[in-house]
Amino acid sequence: MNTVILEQTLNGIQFGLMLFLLAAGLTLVFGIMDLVNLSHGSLYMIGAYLIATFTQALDSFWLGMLLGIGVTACVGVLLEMTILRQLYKRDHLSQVLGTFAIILIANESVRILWGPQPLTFNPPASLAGPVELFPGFEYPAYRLAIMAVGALVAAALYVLISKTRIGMKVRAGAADREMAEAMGAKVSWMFSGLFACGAALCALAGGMLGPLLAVQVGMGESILILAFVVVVIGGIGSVRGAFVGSLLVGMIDTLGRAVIPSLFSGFGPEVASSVAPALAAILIYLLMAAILFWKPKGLFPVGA
Amino acid sequence: MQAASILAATPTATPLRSVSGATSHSLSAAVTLPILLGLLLLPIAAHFYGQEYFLSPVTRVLIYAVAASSLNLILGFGGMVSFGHAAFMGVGAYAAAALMMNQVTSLWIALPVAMGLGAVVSAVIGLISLRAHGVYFIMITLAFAQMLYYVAISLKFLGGEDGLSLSARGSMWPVLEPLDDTALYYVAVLMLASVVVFIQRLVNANFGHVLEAIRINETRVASLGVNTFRHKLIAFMVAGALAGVSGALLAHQSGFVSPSLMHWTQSGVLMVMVILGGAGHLYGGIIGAIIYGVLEESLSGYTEHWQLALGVVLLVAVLVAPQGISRLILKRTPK
Amino acid sequence: MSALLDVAGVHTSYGSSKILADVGLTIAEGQVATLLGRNGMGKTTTIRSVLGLTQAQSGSIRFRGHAIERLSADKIARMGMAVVPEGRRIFANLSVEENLVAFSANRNSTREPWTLDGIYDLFPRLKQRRRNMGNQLSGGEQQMLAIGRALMTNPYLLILDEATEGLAPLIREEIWACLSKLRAQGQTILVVDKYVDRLVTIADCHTIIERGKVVWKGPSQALADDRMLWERYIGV
Amino acid sequence: DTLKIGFLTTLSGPGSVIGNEIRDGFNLGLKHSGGKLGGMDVDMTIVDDHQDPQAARKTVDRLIKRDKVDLITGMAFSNVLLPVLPQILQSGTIYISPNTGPQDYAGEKCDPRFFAAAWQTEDLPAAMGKFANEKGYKKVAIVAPAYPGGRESLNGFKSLYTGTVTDEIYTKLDQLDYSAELARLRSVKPDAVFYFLPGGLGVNFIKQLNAAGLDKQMAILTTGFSADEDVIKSVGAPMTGLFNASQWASDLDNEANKRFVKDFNTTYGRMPTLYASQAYDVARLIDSAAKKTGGKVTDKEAFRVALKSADFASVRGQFAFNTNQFPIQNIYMRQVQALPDGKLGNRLIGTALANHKDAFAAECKMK
Amino acid sequence: MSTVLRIDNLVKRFGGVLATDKACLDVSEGDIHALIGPNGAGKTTLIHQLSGALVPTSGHIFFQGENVTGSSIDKRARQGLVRSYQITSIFKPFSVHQNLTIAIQGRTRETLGMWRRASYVQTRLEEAEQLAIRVGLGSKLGQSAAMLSHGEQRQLEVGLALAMRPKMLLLDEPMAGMGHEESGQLVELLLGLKRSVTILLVEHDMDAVFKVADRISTLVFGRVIATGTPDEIRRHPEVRKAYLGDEFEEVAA
Ligand SMILES: Nc1ncnc2c1ncn2[C@@H]1O[C@H](COP(=O)(O)OP(=O)(O)OP(=O)(O)O)[C@@H](O)[C@H]1O
Ligand SMILES: Nc1ncnc2c1ncn2[C@@H]1O[C@H](COP(=O)(O)OP(=O)(O)OP(=O)(O)O)[C@@H](O)[C@H]1O
Ligand SMILES: CC(C)C[C@H](N)C(=O)O
Ligand SMILES: [Mg+2]
Ligand SMILES: [Mg+2]
Repeated sequence: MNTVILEQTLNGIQFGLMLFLLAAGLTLVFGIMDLVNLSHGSLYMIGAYLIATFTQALDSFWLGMLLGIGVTACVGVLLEMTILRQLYKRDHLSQVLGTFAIILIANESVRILWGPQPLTFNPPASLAGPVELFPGFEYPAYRLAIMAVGALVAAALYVLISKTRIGMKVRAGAADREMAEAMGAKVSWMFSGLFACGAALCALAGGMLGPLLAVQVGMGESILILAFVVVVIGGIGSVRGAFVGSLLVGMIDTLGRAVIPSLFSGFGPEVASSVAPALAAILIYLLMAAILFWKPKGLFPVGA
Repeated sequence: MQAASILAATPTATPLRSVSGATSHSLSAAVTLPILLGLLLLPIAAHFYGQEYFLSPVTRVLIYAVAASSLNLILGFGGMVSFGHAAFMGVGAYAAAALMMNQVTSLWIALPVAMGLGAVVSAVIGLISLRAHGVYFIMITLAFAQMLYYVAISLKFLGGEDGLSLSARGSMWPVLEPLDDTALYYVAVLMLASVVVFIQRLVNANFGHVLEAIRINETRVASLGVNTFRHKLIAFMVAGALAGVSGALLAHQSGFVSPSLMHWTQSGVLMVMVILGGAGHLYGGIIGAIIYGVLEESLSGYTEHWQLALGVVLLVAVLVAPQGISRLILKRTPK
Repeated sequence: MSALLDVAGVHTSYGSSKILADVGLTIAEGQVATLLGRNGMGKTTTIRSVLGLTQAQSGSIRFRGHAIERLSADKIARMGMAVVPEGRRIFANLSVEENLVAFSANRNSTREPWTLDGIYDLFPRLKQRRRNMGNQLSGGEQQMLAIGRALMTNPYLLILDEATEGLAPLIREEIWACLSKLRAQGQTILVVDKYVDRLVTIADCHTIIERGKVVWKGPSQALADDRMLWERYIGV
Repeated sequence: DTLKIGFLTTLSGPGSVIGNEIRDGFNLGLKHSGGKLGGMDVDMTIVDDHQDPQAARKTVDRLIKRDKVDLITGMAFSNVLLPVLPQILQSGTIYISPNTGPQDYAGEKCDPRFFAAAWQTEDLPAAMGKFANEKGYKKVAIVAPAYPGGRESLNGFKSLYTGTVTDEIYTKLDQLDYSAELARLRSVKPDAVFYFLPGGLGVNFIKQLNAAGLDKQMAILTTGFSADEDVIKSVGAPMTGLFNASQWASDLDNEANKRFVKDFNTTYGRMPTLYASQAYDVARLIDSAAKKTGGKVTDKEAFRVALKSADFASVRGQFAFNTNQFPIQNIYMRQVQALPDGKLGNRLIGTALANHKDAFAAECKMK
Repeated sequence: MSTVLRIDNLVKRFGGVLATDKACLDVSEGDIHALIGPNGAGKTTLIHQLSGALVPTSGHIFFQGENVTGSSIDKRARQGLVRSYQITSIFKPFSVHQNLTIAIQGRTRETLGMWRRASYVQTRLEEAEQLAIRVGLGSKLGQSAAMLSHGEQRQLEVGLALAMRPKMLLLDEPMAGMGHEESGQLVELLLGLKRSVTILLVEHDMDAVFKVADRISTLVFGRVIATGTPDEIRRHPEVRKAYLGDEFEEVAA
């Protein structure tokens, strides 16, 4: 029984860390450029498609990953320079409309380029099987790799944003763009760079999750909402908050799916089959509502 | 008053605008009447050309126009960006379906019930979420809408995830048999017209002015002695009630309700309609719903990849008409 | 002494409303200059034009011998101009110390640049609050921070737009003393403030604007002697 | 004369593999009928239903009212079919299901205008239940998505399985990560796991099950839906040895099937799946019925009777409609093996249920 | 003279910072009571608590004898306790006229009507115009507030508070950013309100404070260290040390 809890905890952490990769970019772009970027999920999708394609073409997962991340970052910068830049000074509503439009365009373009059917690709053979963590307990090696990558990125990002002068300038640009420029910050470059980072993180998440889930049109939207939930729980603009929020959401989601059905098993599988998954899904939103009720600006509120 | 001396010198470079009490949103007859007339005559033209099919999508657009207008009331005028408006539509739709299941077929019952339920549910959600602001409000409303969505999924007796088919269309006195497409169309037209008139009166009245002031600076309104929470809650309930009605009508129009009516993407589409049309413009919701609906219906007829075209159109719209299409067409300068 | 800043014939408007008409202003290196006038006359607009925050329609602005009227604000700032803006505009999501450090630089290549310690000596209050976020400061503390933030870039030209607004008399006096000290060190400064009686003792030269036009220019002595000017243009 | 067909199927998302097979199979059937059906030109509108009932209802409304189609076919999933079927049947349009065969319409709600040409949803899972008995699995855990097709499939398995069902797990229909469910399986320790997860869902499930090392701890049971060529292609070697029930197999020995498999391979460059075979049969069925009525489908009743006689050479060999217009057919057992050409594929190993009739026909009042 | 506002042992803590530290203060009816103190002494924090924007950690606030410590901003405003903001808080997209009519609507509680046109209420429009003239914005009636200069916005800020016809006004640095002339006008305005409105004035402009104040309290580190007449305060050694400075006499003279 203990190993179930351990396994589910690991699953929760793994899901949470992947969510973090998406939420980190989202929270930075949101908190710092004050851009509500619904198309963040599209970059995740594009990254996944590119990495799947490169992996198949080059027959190497890691090469494909590297190339895919690079290209996605470029796509991100291109998007930022051509369209999103126009939206920074607009209100959140225009941003919602504009980036919603980008979702539609990205989805259809991918559908045209790659077809409507999902792509599948496999993790590197070395990570395909299970590893024995301790006698009698096996866990998928690939999921462990995902955790390692997520944790590493989290640490690097934290240092970059909160400990370096670049990080400070970026945050200053977020608080008051004009003032930051008057202090000598080249805000537009900083923002492009930041956006490239966000896009790269998206691609990384897409590439890591691709072999596990599926690379398909619309994959961005379903996870986007969760990423937004994470961002808000953590406090908009806070990388630390995104980290904690991701783990919370990942954990609640996984444990909810694991525990709730057994609570309902007494009512028979019919009831359990309809009520339990729904209730498990509600948990996350309940969590968010509760957190916002007690801490209206999220767990780690940033600035004004 | 001894202190009444006006500043000796003030730059008068800025042109003076006409002095009115507060912002005015007028219902211009030159725009409304032709549209209303056109809408009333449309079924006749459709029958004449044998294109009755089009009444269905047009009815749908009108119903969405009601929902979008109700969202525009709180989002555009009140600054409450609700990302869960589809939930109220869903509540109305389920109310209509549940009544139908119990052989209550009259829309005279279904619509008020949906309206009441919409108001009650929005009151509950509003009581909790209206304390939050900005993005946090957006997310809390989303959270509640998602909860309702999953509740709908888990309610076996309402069809659960699989949804519920309505056995037939409702009737509406004086029409005693199930409404056909044309009759339902007229119900929708009537509904939209009354909602527009109601909203127009509301936003030009005292309540509307206070609502707009709350959007701009809520604390300041509170320090002027106004209980801002109560005003926001009232607006939120009004919008929820109207959305409920539109949901009930949609249920009868499509004959099927399912949780996907309440999915967050539906709320997103309603928001997109409002922003596209022009948040805070009297016609914003309607014009947005029409443009979105017409684009969707017409483009999907031409190409499988209609979403690409739709995306491009929306993007261009946001770039050239930052205040929404209605302000572009109707040339009303924003405040 | 050469002119550090030379503004000539500047016209600026916000949208369709013309605010500045033919504004001219020259500050020599090492001078302390002021810009005076009633509320709404265009002082801030002049400063914004110089800083590149609002584009001037026409006219020339030269800084350290370069034409800067078409340059972006960040470029101009890096050339060595720093502002204490009206309304303070502290970065709310940075701590006091981060506000000071984020943009610190030695833009005028002085041998004794301002450092964190220097600023803390000047405003001990800030040292007590160094870990607070920008938005957790009182109005006056924010004002001190804004001045410190500008000094930390070691600019050629320091611009103060109502930098004593909201400061307690004691602190205000310290600011005046600080300005005198800076002047003694050869710092070039442009000040907008309403305490004209203090400014005449600190500054070298003054420019008065009225409805976007320069109506008077002259040295401190001339201004001090002509109380009529005060009444007419500054409302004292 | 032209025959207007509304072809609505799932072409995007995790279920799109199925819709794709159905479309390709149907098109091949159409080609084999000479590009015409019953001698009539075919005007076919293919629309993606996105596996979304709301969207499907709008499309059907358009197909019926604007395009005035003669018949509709194509849908892969019961959760799409069930909400739109009343709309179709009320308008008097015929619907021929190339895939799902929900219980409601096999029994009480059976309708003269509704034909299930593939199977009743319980059929194949029931065969696996019987197989589990034969293998002697005492404890089985069963998994399916929470939707009509999923629930019926598990009912089907339970209907013939006599051991203990240790755990009945329902997942979300759009779920792709099964880590939580796998952890549950690991703790329950059944002898075998039976799963019904159509399309991409099944691919992910078995991949993740293997990655977690569970394949060494329990036997795996599934139907042809999750062990056909599409799945084998994406999962590969770990599928080897898997038993699965299907009403069709690529190596079924009959003329129609040989031609179908060969031409499908040359046309699309891949082996067909059972979905493709079903849709192929639908095209051939329509062709045969329309021929019978002399190239006229305007007489709906005559056309219906002709359809019901099912006078065509099914790739499944024997095929007939029961009174409820659901199939009477053999259900076979297949196993994934290395084929003579070295590739992995399904091989026919026996008959699980001969001349099988679904369990609900008795409730149908049609004669 | 009766006490309108009584502050009793008020404490406000922000994490480790004691912004208000057992502050006690009585304000008498009709007085202009000035509150001075060094930057960061806790003046704004005190005003926030008086107006209801911040909840005190402990202590009580009595307005006209009633304990209002826990009541909301709007409730206090309706009772006549009205504030202006240190950081300008106006309705920027609205015109000056619209700003003032909204304020009047708040006072007259005409906020729930959903049918009758608000702009048909002639008396309200006229009152707003009078108010604009009173605060020196008569010529800017139709201009949107966003386009006013800093100083003009401060004038409007005061106008909004006056529109409430308050019994007691809390003014947080109303003169900050105003030029001499505008400050002068505001001083006149405040003197004109004397006796009819009680005023608690936070201000660093000592010329103005000494001109208008009946009583002055000095706040240092969240505590009231001295209360007295302007003359008493001017000579108070601790106040001079903490706030006014030695040079002040010559400046004020
Ligand atoms: N963003 C703007 N749009 C339009 N007009 C503006 C804007 N900002 C300022 N103005 C107008 O420009 C004029 C000059 O403003 P400016 O801020 O330069 O004055 P100032 O001399 O700095 O006054 P103050 O002493 O009040 O700060 C004012 O009349 C003001 O109304
Ligand atoms: N949200 C907060 N969190 C932490 N400390 C705060 C917060 N708000 C204010 N403070 C601190 O409380 C003290 C009192 O601040 P307050 O704004 O009341 O001062 P003040 O007397 O109005 O000063 P000034 O004259 O400069 O406006 C200051 O030291 C400030 O740093
Ligand atoms: C096999 C699946 C694709 C279809 C499933 N039997 C259903 O009813 O939805
Ligand atoms: Mg200014
Ligand atoms: Mg203060």
